[in-house]
Amino acid sequence: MSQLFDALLLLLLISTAITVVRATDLVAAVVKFGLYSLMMCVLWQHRGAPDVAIAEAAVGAGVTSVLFLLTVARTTRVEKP
Amino acid sequence: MTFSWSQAVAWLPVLPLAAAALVPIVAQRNARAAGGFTFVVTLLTAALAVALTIRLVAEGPLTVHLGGWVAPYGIELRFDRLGAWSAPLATFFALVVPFAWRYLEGSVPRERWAAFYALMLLNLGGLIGFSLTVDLFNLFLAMEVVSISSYALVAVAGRGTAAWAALKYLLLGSVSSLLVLFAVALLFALTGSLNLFDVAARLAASEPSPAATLALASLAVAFVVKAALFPLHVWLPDAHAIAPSPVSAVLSGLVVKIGIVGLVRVMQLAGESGIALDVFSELLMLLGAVAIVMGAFLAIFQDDIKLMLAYSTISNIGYIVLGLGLAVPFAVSGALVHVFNHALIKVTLFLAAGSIIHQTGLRTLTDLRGVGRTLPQTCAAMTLGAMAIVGLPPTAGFISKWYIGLGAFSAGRVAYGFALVFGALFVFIYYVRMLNTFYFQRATREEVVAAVEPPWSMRGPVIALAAACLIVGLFGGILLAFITPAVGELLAAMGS
Amino acid sequence: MRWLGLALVVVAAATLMLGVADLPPHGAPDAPVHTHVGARYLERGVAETGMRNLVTAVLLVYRGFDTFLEVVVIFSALVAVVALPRGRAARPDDGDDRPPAASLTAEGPAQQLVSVSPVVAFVVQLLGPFIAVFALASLYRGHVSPGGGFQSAAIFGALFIAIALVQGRERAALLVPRGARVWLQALGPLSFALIGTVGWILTGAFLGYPADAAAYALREAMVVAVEVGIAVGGAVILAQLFMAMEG
Amino acid sequence: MVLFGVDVDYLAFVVLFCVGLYMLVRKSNLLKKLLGLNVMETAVFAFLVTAGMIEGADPPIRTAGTGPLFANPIPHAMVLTGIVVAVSVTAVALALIVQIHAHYGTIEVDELKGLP
Repeated sequence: MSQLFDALLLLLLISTAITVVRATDLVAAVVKFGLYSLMMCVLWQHRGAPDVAIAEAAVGAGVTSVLFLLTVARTTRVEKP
Repeated sequence: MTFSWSQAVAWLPVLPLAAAALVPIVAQRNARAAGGFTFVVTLLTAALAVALTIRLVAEGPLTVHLGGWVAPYGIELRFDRLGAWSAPLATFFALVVPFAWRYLEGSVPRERWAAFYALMLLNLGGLIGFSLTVDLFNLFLAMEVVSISSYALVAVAGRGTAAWAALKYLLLGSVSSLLVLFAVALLFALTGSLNLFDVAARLAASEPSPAATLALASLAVAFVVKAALFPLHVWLPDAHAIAPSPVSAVLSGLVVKIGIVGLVRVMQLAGESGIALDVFSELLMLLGAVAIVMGAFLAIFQDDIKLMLAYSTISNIGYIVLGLGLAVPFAVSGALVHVFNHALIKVTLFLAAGSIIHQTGLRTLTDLRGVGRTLPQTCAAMTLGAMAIVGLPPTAGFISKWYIGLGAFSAGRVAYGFALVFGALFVFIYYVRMLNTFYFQRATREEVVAAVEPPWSMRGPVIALAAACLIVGLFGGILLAFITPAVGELLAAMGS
Repeated sequence: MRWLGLALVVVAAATLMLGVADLPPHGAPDAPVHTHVGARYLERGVAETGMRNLVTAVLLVYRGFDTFLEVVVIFSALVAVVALPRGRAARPDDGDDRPPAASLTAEGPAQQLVSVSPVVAFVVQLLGPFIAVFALASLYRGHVSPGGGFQSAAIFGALFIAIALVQGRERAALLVPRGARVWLQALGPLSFALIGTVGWILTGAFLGYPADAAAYALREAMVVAVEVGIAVGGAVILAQLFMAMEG
Repeated sequence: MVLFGVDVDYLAFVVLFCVGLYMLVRKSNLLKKLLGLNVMETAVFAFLVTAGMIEGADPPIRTAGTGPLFANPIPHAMVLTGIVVAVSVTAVALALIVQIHAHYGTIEVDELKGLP
């Protein structure tokens, strides 16, 4: 069960990372990156690293994403193909 | 509490780093005071480093186990003959900071001075920490302190072009940092330890594994990027030419050397753990030789004097990497002495060039014709620096290049020996061209004719450094004698 | 050029696979990674440091110098961001027809990139105090449960950003008094340097903590000082990073 | 779990790292490049955390009712530190990107290359 959960989580992580690559709307890309970070934090919680999970949830998913969004707001929202 | 010199080693990086946090507080009252404060801190750091070097010569290496936890259970800093590099580091900063006082007035808005000085101190502290620590994760963190402050220093003078140069530097630099982190993680996963010598001993005791080789290779690649070895030099010319001159001096003379210090650490790791990196060091030598010639060749075509100096750095990094790769006593000693000599010469040249740019507002050779007559002292310093970087006998650059060349021929690598000679020829050409325009051509710009010598806070450091280029050249044997025991240890570990 | 990039990725993937294939499978308790330094920390850490959370023990006691450099790194990031000129002010009006920059916070100019729905605003206001308490608890209980100075800083920083998004940056800025900022942002490096020196005087080793039972309270006080330095310093730096980037 | 002779976790790490690397080298948009860098960093962190875990072990917090196996605390401390370093570099890079956009009006490398 635990192994299945792990494998599923890893698959989800990889597919989310790929959607970040494919998103041309930068806001969407950043939000998906935040999602990716949050899933990473679930994985780490599951791997016996609650300290790291807290920090990743607050910094990786929270602060980093907001800083990215601020930059998108001040630059451009669309990635040119 | 009993005072011990080895505990004082811990203060060497901590002093500038903690002082950096105080700079914005000092600057709140008076931006100019921040400059004075920074100068005092660099001076104190330099004094401490010199005192430690004297103890080192008298009593042997000083080691501090931070928090009292003996390695591998804690972090260890070593002030040995390689760590003594922190003494010249701090001294150069103590010369660059007063130069910056007046230089900033024209080029950096006043409200950013505090940040500039804080970044300088952070850079110094990071560089010192990097050269002292033998803990791999600590090495990574010290490198990040240096990197972040360097990225910001490139962009500190404003302009979007500077930001773009800084971002190119940042992207490549971050990949290199990430490679270091990955290599450290891999080595940790293999051995369960982070202390460099403990890791090496445990690798030596276990089965040889491709993972360990991969870790060492990615460390080497990462440091080669930081050292800007050809063809991974692309970030360097823009960043070093666009930054304000005191920053260019620090970046070109001192910061690229973390790549070299890092490569020495990789050699230590490889030597002590018995992992052979033969193919890799062959590649390094080849790239070093190519860098010598290409760097010097490209420098010939530069009209911008700072860009020319930046390409010359690429060429000189080639000398050092080639010397390390040859792995024979002459060449390695020459390379390590050249780390110091090139730092001295490049700081001299960039500060002298900065003075010229600051006084005339011009930066291309075409515009600067005849500047030798209006700024005689600064241009004399520039001439001395140019002689030294060509490697003319009584100056600082001679002995180190001579030893690297000797090493190449004694190792039977005649082709590399000739690469050195060719490189020297190109270098000679572009500095002769520079001196020719400075002294023997008629001034075409009014700014050049009207220029006056810079204020003493700028002229003093330049003249002192130029004098040092000559003095170090005359007593170059002392440096060689100082570094030889360290080279012996390094090569003994590598079994050659 | 494009093929070069793709080739790089392929080569990197192949090399990484080769290296990683050689590692022992993860999770085995007798792998070298678990039997050396980490094992000693787990075995003696509680007795040597007085902390039950060994991650905090490693961060503060065994590898305190790493954490010092860590707070220096985030301090340098703040100094670096402050050192760069504001993008918006760099070209006030030189006739370019780009739309005015969007903003994330409530009273930002013109267009808003993400509008904050009243429900979200309400939830942030409702949960704010609880998040603050959680951050405090993670600081105060950091040595016995997950958490510690840095996590607390991160939570406080995130909370600050949430408040700024909902209530506007002016009101959030009141949380970090302007006059105190230069002092607060320096707290991380300074508390380390200070406590490190105190440790040097008491134990003879820089960043050392007195280990004997008699000095228990003293050690506790030193640890709290460093933790508070990291938490307050880190949170103020994160908040300022946000404000600097926000414009 | 082992797949193609490689531990599945490490395999996932390699894939994530390469997805990030792909984004870094192939995307022209600076923000995308930076996102790629962050994905790579997270992948390395995941590798560290995984290397530090023990099957069926508790988090390295020795309170009553835990044990006897605990995860290795050192990688956790390293990753915590690494997360801070990553956000610091990201913040500096974003500030630079804002400045680049203010000066050149674009954040696409392909377009920046042609500009002075």
